[in-house]
Formats: sequence, structure tokens, C-alpha cells
Amino acid sequence: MLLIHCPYCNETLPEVEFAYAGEAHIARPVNPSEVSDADWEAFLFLRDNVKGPHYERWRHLHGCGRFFNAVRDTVSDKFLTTYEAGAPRPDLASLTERLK
Amino acid sequence: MSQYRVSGRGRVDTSRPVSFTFDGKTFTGAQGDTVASALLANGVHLMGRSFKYHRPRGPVAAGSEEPNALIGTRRGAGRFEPNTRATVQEIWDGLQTNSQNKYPSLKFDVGAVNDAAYMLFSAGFYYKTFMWPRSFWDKVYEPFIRGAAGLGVSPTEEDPDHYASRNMHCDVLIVGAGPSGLAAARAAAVEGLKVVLVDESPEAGGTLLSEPQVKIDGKPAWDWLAAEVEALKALGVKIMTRTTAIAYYHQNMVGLCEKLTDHLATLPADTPRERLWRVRAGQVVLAQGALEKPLVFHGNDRPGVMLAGSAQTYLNRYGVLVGTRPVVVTSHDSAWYAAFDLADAGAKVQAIVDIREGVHEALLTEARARGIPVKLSHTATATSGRLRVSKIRVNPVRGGQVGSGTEIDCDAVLMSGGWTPSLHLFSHTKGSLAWNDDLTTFLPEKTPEDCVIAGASRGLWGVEAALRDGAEKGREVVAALGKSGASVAYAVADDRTGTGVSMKELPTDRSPGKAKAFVDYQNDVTAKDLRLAVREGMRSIEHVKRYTTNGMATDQGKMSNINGLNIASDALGKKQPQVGLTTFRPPYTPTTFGAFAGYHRGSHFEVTRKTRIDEWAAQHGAAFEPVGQWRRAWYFPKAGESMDDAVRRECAATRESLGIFDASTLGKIEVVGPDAVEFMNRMYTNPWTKLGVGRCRYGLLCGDDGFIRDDGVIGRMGQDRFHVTTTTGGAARVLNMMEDYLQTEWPDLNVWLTSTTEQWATVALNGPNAAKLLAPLVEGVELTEEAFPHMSCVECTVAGMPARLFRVSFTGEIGFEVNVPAPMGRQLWETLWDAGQQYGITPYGTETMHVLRAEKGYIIVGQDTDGTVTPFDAGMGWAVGKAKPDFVGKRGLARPDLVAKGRKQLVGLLSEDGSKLEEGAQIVFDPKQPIPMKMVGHVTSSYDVGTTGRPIALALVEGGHDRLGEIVHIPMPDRTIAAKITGTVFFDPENARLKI
Amino acid sequence: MTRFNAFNLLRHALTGHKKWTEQWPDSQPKAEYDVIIVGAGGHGLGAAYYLAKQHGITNIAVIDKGWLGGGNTGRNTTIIRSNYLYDESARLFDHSVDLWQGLSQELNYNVMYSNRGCLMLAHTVHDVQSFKRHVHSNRLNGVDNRWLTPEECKEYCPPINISKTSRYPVMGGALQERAGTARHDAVAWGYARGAAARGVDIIQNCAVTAIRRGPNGSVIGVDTDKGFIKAKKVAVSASGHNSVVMATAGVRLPLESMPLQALVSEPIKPVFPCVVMSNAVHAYCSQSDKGELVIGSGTDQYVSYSQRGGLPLIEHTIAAISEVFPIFNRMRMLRKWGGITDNTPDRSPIIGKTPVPNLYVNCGWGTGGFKATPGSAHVFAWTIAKDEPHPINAPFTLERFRTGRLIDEAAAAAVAH
Amino acid sequence: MNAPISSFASGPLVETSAARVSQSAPCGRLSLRARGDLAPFEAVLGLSLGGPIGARATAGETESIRLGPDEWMLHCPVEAVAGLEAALAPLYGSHPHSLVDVSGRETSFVIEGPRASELLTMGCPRDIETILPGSGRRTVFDGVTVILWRDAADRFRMDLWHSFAPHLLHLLETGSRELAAESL
Repeated sequence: MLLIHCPYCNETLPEVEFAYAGEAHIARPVNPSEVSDADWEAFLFLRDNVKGPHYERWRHLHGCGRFFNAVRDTVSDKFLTTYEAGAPRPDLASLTERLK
Repeated sequence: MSQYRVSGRGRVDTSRPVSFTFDGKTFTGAQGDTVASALLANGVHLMGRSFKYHRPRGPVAAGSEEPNALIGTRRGAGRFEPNTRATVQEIWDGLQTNSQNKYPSLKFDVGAVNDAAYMLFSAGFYYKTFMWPRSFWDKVYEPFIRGAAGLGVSPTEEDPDHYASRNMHCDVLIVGAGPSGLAAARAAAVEGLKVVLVDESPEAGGTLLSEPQVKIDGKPAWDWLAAEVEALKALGVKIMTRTTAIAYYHQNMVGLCEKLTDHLATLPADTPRERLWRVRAGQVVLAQGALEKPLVFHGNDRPGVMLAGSAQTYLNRYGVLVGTRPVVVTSHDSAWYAAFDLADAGAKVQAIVDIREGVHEALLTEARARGIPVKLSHTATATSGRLRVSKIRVNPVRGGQVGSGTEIDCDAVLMSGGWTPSLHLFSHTKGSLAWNDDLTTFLPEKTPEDCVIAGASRGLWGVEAALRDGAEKGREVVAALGKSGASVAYAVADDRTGTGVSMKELPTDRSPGKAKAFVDYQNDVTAKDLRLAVREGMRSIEHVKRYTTNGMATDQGKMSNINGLNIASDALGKKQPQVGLTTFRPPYTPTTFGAFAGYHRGSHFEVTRKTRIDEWAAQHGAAFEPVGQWRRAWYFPKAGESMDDAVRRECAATRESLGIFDASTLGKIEVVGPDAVEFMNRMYTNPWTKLGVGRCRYGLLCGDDGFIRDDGVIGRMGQDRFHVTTTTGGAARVLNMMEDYLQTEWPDLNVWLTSTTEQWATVALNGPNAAKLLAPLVEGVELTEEAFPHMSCVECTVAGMPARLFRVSFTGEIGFEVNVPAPMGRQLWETLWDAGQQYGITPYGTETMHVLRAEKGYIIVGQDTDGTVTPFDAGMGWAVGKAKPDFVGKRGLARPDLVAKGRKQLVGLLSEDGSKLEEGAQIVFDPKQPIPMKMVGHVTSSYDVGTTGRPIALALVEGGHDRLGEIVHIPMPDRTIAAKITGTVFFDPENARLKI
Repeated sequence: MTRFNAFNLLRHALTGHKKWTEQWPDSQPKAEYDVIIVGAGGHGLGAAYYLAKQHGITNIAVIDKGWLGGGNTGRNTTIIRSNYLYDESARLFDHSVDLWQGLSQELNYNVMYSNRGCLMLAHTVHDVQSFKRHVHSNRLNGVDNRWLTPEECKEYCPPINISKTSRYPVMGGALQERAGTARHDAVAWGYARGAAARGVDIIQNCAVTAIRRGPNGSVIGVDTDKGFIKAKKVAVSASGHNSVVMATAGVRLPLESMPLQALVSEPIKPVFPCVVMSNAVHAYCSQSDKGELVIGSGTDQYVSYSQRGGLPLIEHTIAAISEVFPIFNRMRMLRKWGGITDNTPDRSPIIGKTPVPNLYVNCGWGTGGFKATPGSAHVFAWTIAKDEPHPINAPFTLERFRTGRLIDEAAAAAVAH
Repeated sequence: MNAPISSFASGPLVETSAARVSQSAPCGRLSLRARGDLAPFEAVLGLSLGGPIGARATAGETESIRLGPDEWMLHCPVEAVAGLEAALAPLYGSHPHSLVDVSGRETSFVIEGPRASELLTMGCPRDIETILPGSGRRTVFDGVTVILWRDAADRFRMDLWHSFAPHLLHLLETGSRELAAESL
């Protein structure tokens, strides 16, 4: 059972309070009608599903209710960082450094 | 007292006799005995039969690693469990136990014929045969194999006990209360940290309990232990005994299983049988000690043959001599001390047989002093004795050559193949192991968790080393937690450290093909099985394990993994690490299902949500159905009524006069803010801008894939305020989906969502007399077509209660939904109920609601749609705001397959012969075609208890909207039914009845 | 290859089993192959077997980063059934069940396919509607599946609790009698032995680090930690890791890899005669020939390759077992383990060609791949050999996620009301 | 035991030597959602809405707890609800916000006694001790979202949706009996 830091509550809490919400930084096209079927497929379904540092979304469902982003190593399941929704992708290199 | 109970030895209380039964015979043991120690005290070694060959077996160990002595344990009705370790189960007055896997009796078991045919039942034999004739596998071979396997029998009754669980947070969790664990606990506790110390046995102490001769800080081990335990408690350490650390999860969460009542003669009230603890620890110290390895030789499984360390434990901890004429066979010093202890306790040790050419002079001196014959560079090649060992054959080994053997009479064989660190929990953390050649074992290396490992579990032998290491590791975790601890030193005397060599099979003079030298006792895996697996191409230990089942018994390889690895790697001519170690999988020892289920049994398996009106429904004889977490009134049968009768009556009453329905479970969401209307426009397929305040509209929600997700009536209570309703099951899903879009896609929108599902109790009134009933009770609005037309909503008071009144109809009749603050729901319902008597008001449930809406062609999301249906498929294109630039699902709806011809579309179906179609029945165009038939749709809803005078159905049919009037066919098992495709509205298509 | 039969078993028994030969050699990679299959699980080894046996292609390497059969093939609960709703699924899985019937004889290796039946319990009105829809659809597809009353369910599997008062009362069940279980390891070993006997190289402990493409974009081979290996065709069947492997060829897949846990109880004498699945309660149970209750859990909620998985799921899974089978509450969990399942949005697999010429993929089996092993391997081999899908796997394309023509077994079981 | 909450007797619902659980009297409950400048709201309510998530404030008979960056729960006497709604309404034009009456949605248990916080560990995975007296949190108890108000070291209020109350009460009762049996 994971421990997750909620960037809004600024507390590290058990996974049970949170709900996973899929890969992060997959923005819904601004004008969906103008994107190709392939692009829409990518938005709906295609995922990097990386083995290693993974950008993903969680929701503090039984807490502040906020959706937020995280980088988690999908091999060790360790969180490298979590950050508020809308914030830019953190730089991986610096994160993996910090882990060492 | 029996000849095997040694007075003055052990920690059991012989002044408190305890009687229990084994296979119906009554035995007496002492308070503190386990079933195994008590039976051994009575001279009983034979306690079970093995898995495959049904060989007679006795305990080989004294702890939870025991593979042989598995018994059934019973405490009256409903309280029976199979495969309990006799070496762990404490005895209490009245405990009933029985042996397993034998027929007719433990002493004479016909299953033992397998043993005679052991040459056939070699590793993997079943992969190579039982294939002819094909049909025989199910009928003959498999039943035979299954019957022969399986050990104990299943419980047959519901479990009357209750189980508990709790969460705990601490600074330091220490697993194992042996010397290293105790020392680590002190080091952390003195720094004021919150420390939890757990041990699977009934008391703390670990090896100290078996080694009373040791002196610590000048005190005898047991005196020191008693004082230390008290001191730790005084320092606030939580010491949990009979508590097994079963598994190590992410980020230092360790699962513990605490046994609370299995050792008690009478069950205390309100006390669970077992409690599961979810412990989150800042730092974890693993101090699980080491397990002794058996020696692998022909007949090493005969009752009376056991681990030397265990014999020592039986003597020193339980005051039991496992034999009066034991022979010791060993490759490690530790067994010599076992020999000395047993000799000092009055046993006549027949010989110490050591495979090594030389040992410490000190050991030889002590042996001589006790008159114990010593045979160095000797091997054991056989034992004999039917149900108990009576002889052992030992042979000299010179330059690798095994000389001729001599037999020694004995009543027990104490063996030691050295020790293996307990690395189970460490490897749960995905920690890496490193092979150590000197100790011929794996040692812990790195782990991703905040965890250290101390004492024997990292290969340090002896009490002094364990204490020193425990204190050291304790200081390490104290430092890791940001404190600095002083070093503690322990003065230890009379310690027994030792060395040894690790063997594969012992050298033998008999044909290896004929040797029954057991590696995995319970699963009857022998050394030759392992070599056969390698011969057949199994090169990884995982393959060898799976092919032979070595290490897959209920001891999970505690006895067999390392011996198996040594033999397999020898057969492969590789070093052990190249062959690999099978991963230790949780739990550490088998753990009761009930402990995991905890409180979630019976009516509390899952929460049952009830509305404020549920109680009234129950009092009025409602039948209920589970819908999501809710239970809903399904129908209200009167005495003698079938479900159909009741629903027919409810439908008729509603159409003819007045029906009342509890709609409180519908999801409700309050959408408030300046951008509320924009948000609604983006979320729902419908346009909302033009919806006036005080009006409501049916809303359709899609996913971005274009398929229908949910629906509901939505009222505009104010310019910036919507009262959204969702399906009962969809409430949470829809709110989460809305929050997701709002927070991550459209954070710019100034709007907020609040769940009001349980704020409102919702009562639906339907029928020609609905307005008549309601009008006199309503203040604030005239219930006329002009003042309050269909699809209006208003805040007013009903029967004096503040209400949100909706004029909507899910039945085709004049309909109202009255929302009042939930606590007033029951009062509102009863007021309407009383006032409605003049109209013969009839309560109806979900089934009638389904029938009436079907007659009007209203869909139920999830029944008439299934996640592959678009608004257009459902014939609700009218609900799609095509002019809107975007909404959730708009782009998805434009995908090639969603605009393609021949999609399945919702239509009405009327059977030609007037029979009722079955929901889920499949539809074909050509009934004559052979199987597999081309199916073109299915019946989604079907009823014959409604008011249309004939059965009606809704169905999804390929290209259905262009096939109105066509005949399709529904092939049933007994016949094929023809049906005409119609529109979806079967009743009052002009909606004339909606008019007041 | 030594033929397995009772006579040989007896003959070898008399010689102390010293004369058995290895069932498959541990091969080292050659410079070039006609076909390289990435992933030595049941699906990959099976594909190699059928390529060699039915399509005359024998210059094949099956490469695995670990030991053969060490992935989901050796980590699943071995449920075999074909009572799927949609025609496409029913055909695929029933093709598999057909092959299961004679697989032991086909491979001369007893995979212990056990025709014990699979009973799916309905606990809500919606379950009943949904399962009856399955039963009707299966009947017209020639797939056996019939409806049982609660009492008939109890008679078929006595441990089931059919009390009307339980939280999720049993309202009936759908029974497929051809369904059952098999010995998972034996399936991998049997295919490996059969493939090796036909000249296929099985290369273990050799990780494929990249799929290499030529100037014209088509596949030319794979880079491994034992060097580059040339190949005319590459087929990926690396359950759990497909996204990772395919990414090296520049192909993104609609997959998410989730941890799945399973567990067994201590062994007991036969008490549980069939497979029981209860989707509403999340209880999946059968009893192995060793006597262990084999219990499937759900997938954890997040993407992970750790093969760990959390305690809450195990608690829920066992609570579900105790709810449906209360007599097991005092039984003990012996061992639990984790696997990595790759899941598609519509919970149906992808078997076929990819945008990259001569690169084929077989993935997305979610939690249900074992049952399909022979059928999937058979049609995958066909697809690789002929460079076009077999009619049975034709619908299971990558394109469906663009066009929207999903085979949505998950949505078909959508929650009602 | 799964009786509807309306049938609960008044006074303690559960009482053992370890803990006492009772249902608190009905009160007014308002969900307030707002962003940006909080001063106007604080002025009207007469209490501070600032501070970290979990922070509480009291003004007369009105209590607030911050549940999220833009979310507060207000408790007040039932009869004060209309007044608060009326008082905040004028702000809407200049400071858009959402104020929703959820008085009917929820009920509250008072959990107190020497082992009250231990009792909560049977359902709450988070460390109860990190919720300091005078603060609170929205968290989860046996899968159900609840708001915990810690009024004192050994006194909590638990807000929860009404339909979950019987289930949770039963667990609390079982738990307090267990704890009482332990201390024997």
C-alpha cells in the first residue's frame, strides 16, 4: 500500500485515501472537432505505460478532493515527486538525482 | 510423569496438567506445551502422513517451519481448522486434534501403497502419462490424484468467531524478539522512539528460550530475559506475542497477524480470534533469526528423526526428551551441544556422527566427559523402524569413498545440516540477496525499503553476536530517524557459537536411484527427484521447484529451499547464485482467511445504504433489490401476491389513479457559479443556455468516446444554479468525472460542484390524480398547466416543508418529484400517503418504475445501453446540441465506426404471437441459418405486466431505425419467436396524459 | 524427444529414471532467424510450435529475458472458459477451448486440462439480465452456457452460500460445462518441448533491448543483451512488458500494465468441484489437483511493473471468498503472488499486424490470457506466417481504437440503473 | 446490527470502558466553496477561513473547517442556516462562490473516552495522532468518507453521510467492545 504526498494538503498519506487517475499531461485538444481520428485515438487510448519514472494523476478522493500529478517509478513504485494539477512537468534528471 | 518429561527442565508448568485428545485418545500435557511437545512427552512421535507417499511422519522441527506434524484442530461446533502445526498449537483443556491424510488409521494407511510404487511417482510423472484414453483424465486419473493429495479436510460449517483489524503507526517495528530484536528494541526505546516488538511465539526470547545456560551481564539467560522484557515495557515498547509479521508491503507497511484466542480454554467475550494489523513504521528491523537445515540421507524422514536444535528446544523449553537413546548426525557444531544437553538430561546418546574429519578439541573433550562415542568423517546411509526410527546405519567416508556401514540402535536421530538465515520478509521488499560461500547461504544485500536486518538472519551465530548486532542495528535506525543513540554493550558468558559445513545429499553407498533421501518432507520430494528435473532440462530453480514441487508445501520451503538449491546446482555443475533462489512469497506462515476478511462478513461484507423511507417500505412488506451500494424497494407484494401480480397491480393503480415512489437514491449534484451554464454545455450533450430558470430538461452525458455514460433530469434553479440528477449507480462516477474535467481541463471555469444526493429525500408522485393530491399541500406555486407546466421546477413548500418541486414524468402520467430535506423525507411520505388514501394511493418499487418507463420508451442507462451505445443509437439525437462547438463526446461521436451504417439502434419489439420476449434474448434476421448464427441485436427490456394489454420489449437491432415494421426472429431453445420492429413508445404517444 | 507414455514411464522407472533426456535444450542465439518471437510464455512458445508444425517455418527463436513460462503463464489462476458475449470473443476463446480438449495428446504432454465447468454467479437483477444475454448469445454461437437456479448452483458447487439474506444473494448462475482449468507450467513446458523438437531455439535469460528497423522502416532484427540478432519477422508476445518492447520500434499501444495478485490456500481434500466466478462480489475460486484453493484477486489501480500489489486488495478478495463460501473462513492463505497484466481500454486483446512491416503483436490480454493460450498461439502463428490475420483474430486489430469498433466485453457488463 | 439510524435511541449509542459513541444533535451544515480573496467572507462570518487544510475556526455558534483549497464546511445551529445564506448572498456578485445547504445530508457521531483515538484506528488508515486537538480532517473510515473534528485528545466528532451511519456505528460498537475487553 503506497504512501502518497498530497501537494494541496501537504501531508503524506496512505493510498487508501486516493484514487489513481491515469497517465498525466494528456491534455484534451482545445478544438476536438479539428483533430484527426488518429490524434483523438491518441488522446483517448494511447499511453506510454513506461517502465520507470511515470507521469501520472491521482485524486485525493477522501481528503481535499483535488486531482494532482505525480512522478512514480513503476518498477519500485516509489514516488519521485507530486505536484499540483496544471504545473509543468518536473525535470526527470534532477528528480532521479535526488533519489540517489 | 512420563519417562520423557524431565523435571526441572523447560518453561512449562507441570503442576498444571492440561488434557486434550489426539485421534480420539486423551493425553495429558503441561501448561505451556504445544501439541507436539505434549505428545512427545507421552512418547508419541508419529503425528502425520506425507502428501504423496503417505509415509509415516513425526515432527522434524519445534516451530512454525514444521512440515510433517500437521493436524486438524477442533473447538466444538463450527470451530475446526485443518493443517494446523502441532509444533505451534498450544494445548488447552478440551482441545480436540486429529491426524490427517490417512485411511483407515494413522498407524495403518492404505495410501501408503504409493510409497511401494514410488519408482513410478517420480518428479513430474503425471506430465508423462494419464493421457490415454483421453476421456479417462476427468473420470479416472484426476479424481485419483486429487483424492490422494490434499492433506486435511475442509471445514464444513460457518465460522462463529469474529475477526478484527487495526492500523498502527510507529517509529520502529522490530520483527523477532530474540536477542538481536531485544537489543534493537532497547537501543531505539531509550531514545524515546515509539517501538513495536513482535514475535510469533507465546513469549519473547527467541533462542534464549532454548539456551538457558547462557549468562548475560552476569545473569542466567532467563532471569536476564524476564528483567529485560519488563524494562522494555517500562520504556514504552509495545511487545506483541503470538503475532506473526506475515508480509512486507510498500513504504514500510508490514502486515501482522495476532492470534488472540486459539490458546485459551474458554473464549473471552468480545475478543476476536485473530487481528490483522497494518503497521506503518518509520524504520523496520528484521531480526527473524535462522532456521536449521535437515541432512539429506535415505530414511531421514522416519518418525524420531528430527533437527538437533529442535530436540534441544523440546528439552530446554518444554522439558521433553525426544528420545532416551538418540544418535546425533551432523555437519555443524551446534548439534554437539544438543547431544550434551540431552545427555545431561539423562539420555544415553548412542553416538555423535559428524561428516567432518575434525572438530574443535573442546567438543571432543565434552563428548568424552559424557561418554558419548564420536564418529568423525562418517555419513548416515539409512534408518529403519516402521513407525518410529529404531536403527541408523552409519558408514565411514575415506577420501570420498564410503566404507561399509554399521547399524546403531536408537529411538531418535538428531540431525543438523547447519543454519539458514530467515530472509522471507526481507525478500518481500524485493531486497537483493548475495551468496556467501563460507556460510553456503544467501545473505541480505540491498532493499528499497527503510529496513535493516540484524543477528542470525544475516548470518551471525551466537547470542553475543546477536545482542551486539541488534544494538548496532538499533542505533542505525535511531540515526536514520534523526536521533543519536549511545552504544550498549552486553557481557555474555557460556555462549555457544559454532561452525559447520553445508552438504548436498550425504555420501552414501547405495544406488542414488534407490535412495529415499527427502528434501521437501511434506511434498515427498527427494534428492533424486531434483536431479531428475535437472536431467530433463529444468535449469532454473523456479523450474526445478515447479517440476518437483520442492518448497511448495505448507512450510513454503523453510526446510527445503537451500538443500534443494545445493542439490540442483550440484547437478547442474553451477554455483548456487547462477541457479537462483525462488522468491519467498507472503505470508510468512499460512494465515487465516478470517483475519483478512476482518469485519467485512455477513451484512457488513459491504455497506448497505438505505433511504429515509426504506424503513416504511420494510414495514409495508416491500421486497428489496441491491442497486449499487443501496437497497431499493423492488415491489410491494400483498399477501399471496407473486412479483408479477404485485407489479401488475402497481402499474395499473399508477396509470388509473396515483402511485408513490421513493426516488431518493437518484444521484444529485448542485452546480453553482457564474460559469454554471457553460460547464453544463460542455459536460452534457444537450444545450443549456436557453433553458429558463424554473424549467428542467432531460440531460444526456457521454464519455469522450461518444458512448452514453449517464442521464437524468436537470433543473435550472437560478441563473447560476443547476439541480442535476444522475442514475443511482452513477452518482459517484458522474461527480468524479465532472470534477476531473473541471479541475484538469477547464480550471478557468468559475463553478463548483456539491453532492446533494443525501441532502434531499425525493418522493415521486405519478398518476392522473397526482396534481389533485399535491395541489392543496403546495404553497408558492399553482399546479396548473399555465403556472407550472410539464418540465418545470420551483422552490416552494409542500405540506409546510421547504421543497424543490419538479414536474417531471418517468411514467407517462402526470408526475411530480418532491424533494425535501432528507430528515423530513419520512414525514413527507407519510403525509402524502395519508392524503392519498382518497385516491387509493399505491406505493410502487423499481420494477413498476421500469415497466411504466418502458411503455413510454424511456431508457435505463446500463440496461438499454451497455457502454457501446451512442445517443443516436438510442434514438435520442434530439438531445444532442449539434450547434455547440464542443461537448464531452462530440468528437468521439464523429469517429468512423460511430457514424457507420448498420449500427445497433434502439427500437421497440412486439412479438407476433403475443408472448413475452426474454431480456437478453438474441435477435436474427434469418432464423433458418445454421449455428453460429449472425446475431443482429438483443432484447434489452421486456415486460408483460404493464397496462398496454400486451407484452412489449425494447431492443437494440442492427440498422433498427430503418427497419420499422420489419419482422425479426428470436431463436429460443425450444422455438423461434417472430417479432415486429416498432417505435419505442407503446403508450400515449401524444403525451396527452401529461396534461393536468 | 523421448515419447511420453505409460510404457516408457515404467521402463525408466525400472532404470531409476536415469535415462530421461532434457525436454528442451537451452539454446544460444544464432546470427539470423526467419522469425523471432519475443516472450517465452505460453502464447509465444505456442506460436513457435504452430509455426513449425503447421506453417513449415522452423528457423525460429523464442527469446525471453527470464526463464520460459516465468511470466503470467506461470502466475495465473488457470481459468479456462469461452462464454464471452460478443461473437468475436466467443469465436476466439471457443477456438481455444476446442484446442484445449486435445492439447495433452497433441503435445504428448499432460497439461491436465480439467473439464470441471465454470459457474458465473449472478447477484443482482442486472447480473441476471447480463448473464442471460450471454447465455442466449453463446447458444446461437454454439458455445455451451446454461442458466442455473440458486439451488442448482448449490448442487453443482456445495460450498456456495445461497442464503436469501446475504449482502449479495445468489440469484442464479451461468454454467459452461466445457470450461475448466489446466496445469499452467505444463502448457509452457509442453509447447517448449514440442517446438524444440521441431528445431525452434528457445533462448532464455536474454533480454531484448530494442527492435531494430531498416531504412525502409520494416523490421530487421532485435538487439539483445547477447548482441544483435537478425530476423525477417519479429513477433512480440511479452505480456506485461509489451508497451516497453514495442516502444523501441516506435509503436505506442493502448495498454496499461497493472499489478494483479492471486493466492492459494493450504491444500485440502477435494471439496470444490468446479470454477466459480462472482463478478459482483469479486470472488474467483477453484481447487487445484494438489488440493489448494486457487483464488484470483483484482488488479491494483495504478500502473506498475513491481509485481507487488497491496494488502487492501487481498483483504477484499478474501472477504469476498468468505461471503460466497462461508465455510472457508477458517482456512488459511498459504501463498500469494503478483503478475503484470497489460490491459486494453475494451478489455479485449490485440492480435495482429502493426504499423511496422514484419512486426506483429499479441497483447492486451488483461487478466484473462491463459485460457486463450492455444487459440491465440494458433492464430498468431497464422498471422505471422501469412502476414495477414486469421479470420478469428481479424477483428482484434490495433485500428479498432481509432475507428471506435471496440469489442467491449467490459462495457457489456456495465453497471445498471 | 444494521438498524436504520432513525431508530437509534437518544443518549449514548455505544458505551464501554474504552469509549462512548453518541449521535450529536442536528445542526446546520453549509458547504462553502470560494477562491481568491477570502476577507469578505471572513468579515461576514466573523471567523478566519485561512490556514492549512484541516484548520478550524469558531465564531459564536458557527464553526468552520477547511477541507480543501477552496472548500469549507460550516456548522451552525439549524435555525442559523437561513441567516448565513442571506448574509453571504450579497457577496456573490463581487465574489462568486457556492454555498450549499447540506444539513440534511449528514449526521455526526461524538466519539469520546480514554481510547477514542485508538478506536478510530480500526477504520482510519492515516495516523490519527497527526490530527491535533482543535483541528480536523476529511479522511476515510472503512471506505467511507468522513470529516473528523478533533475537539480534544480524547474527543472526536465524525461527520458522515446519513446512509453510511448504521454501518459505521456497528463497526464503532464492535471496536469499542474489543478495546474494553482488552483492558480487562
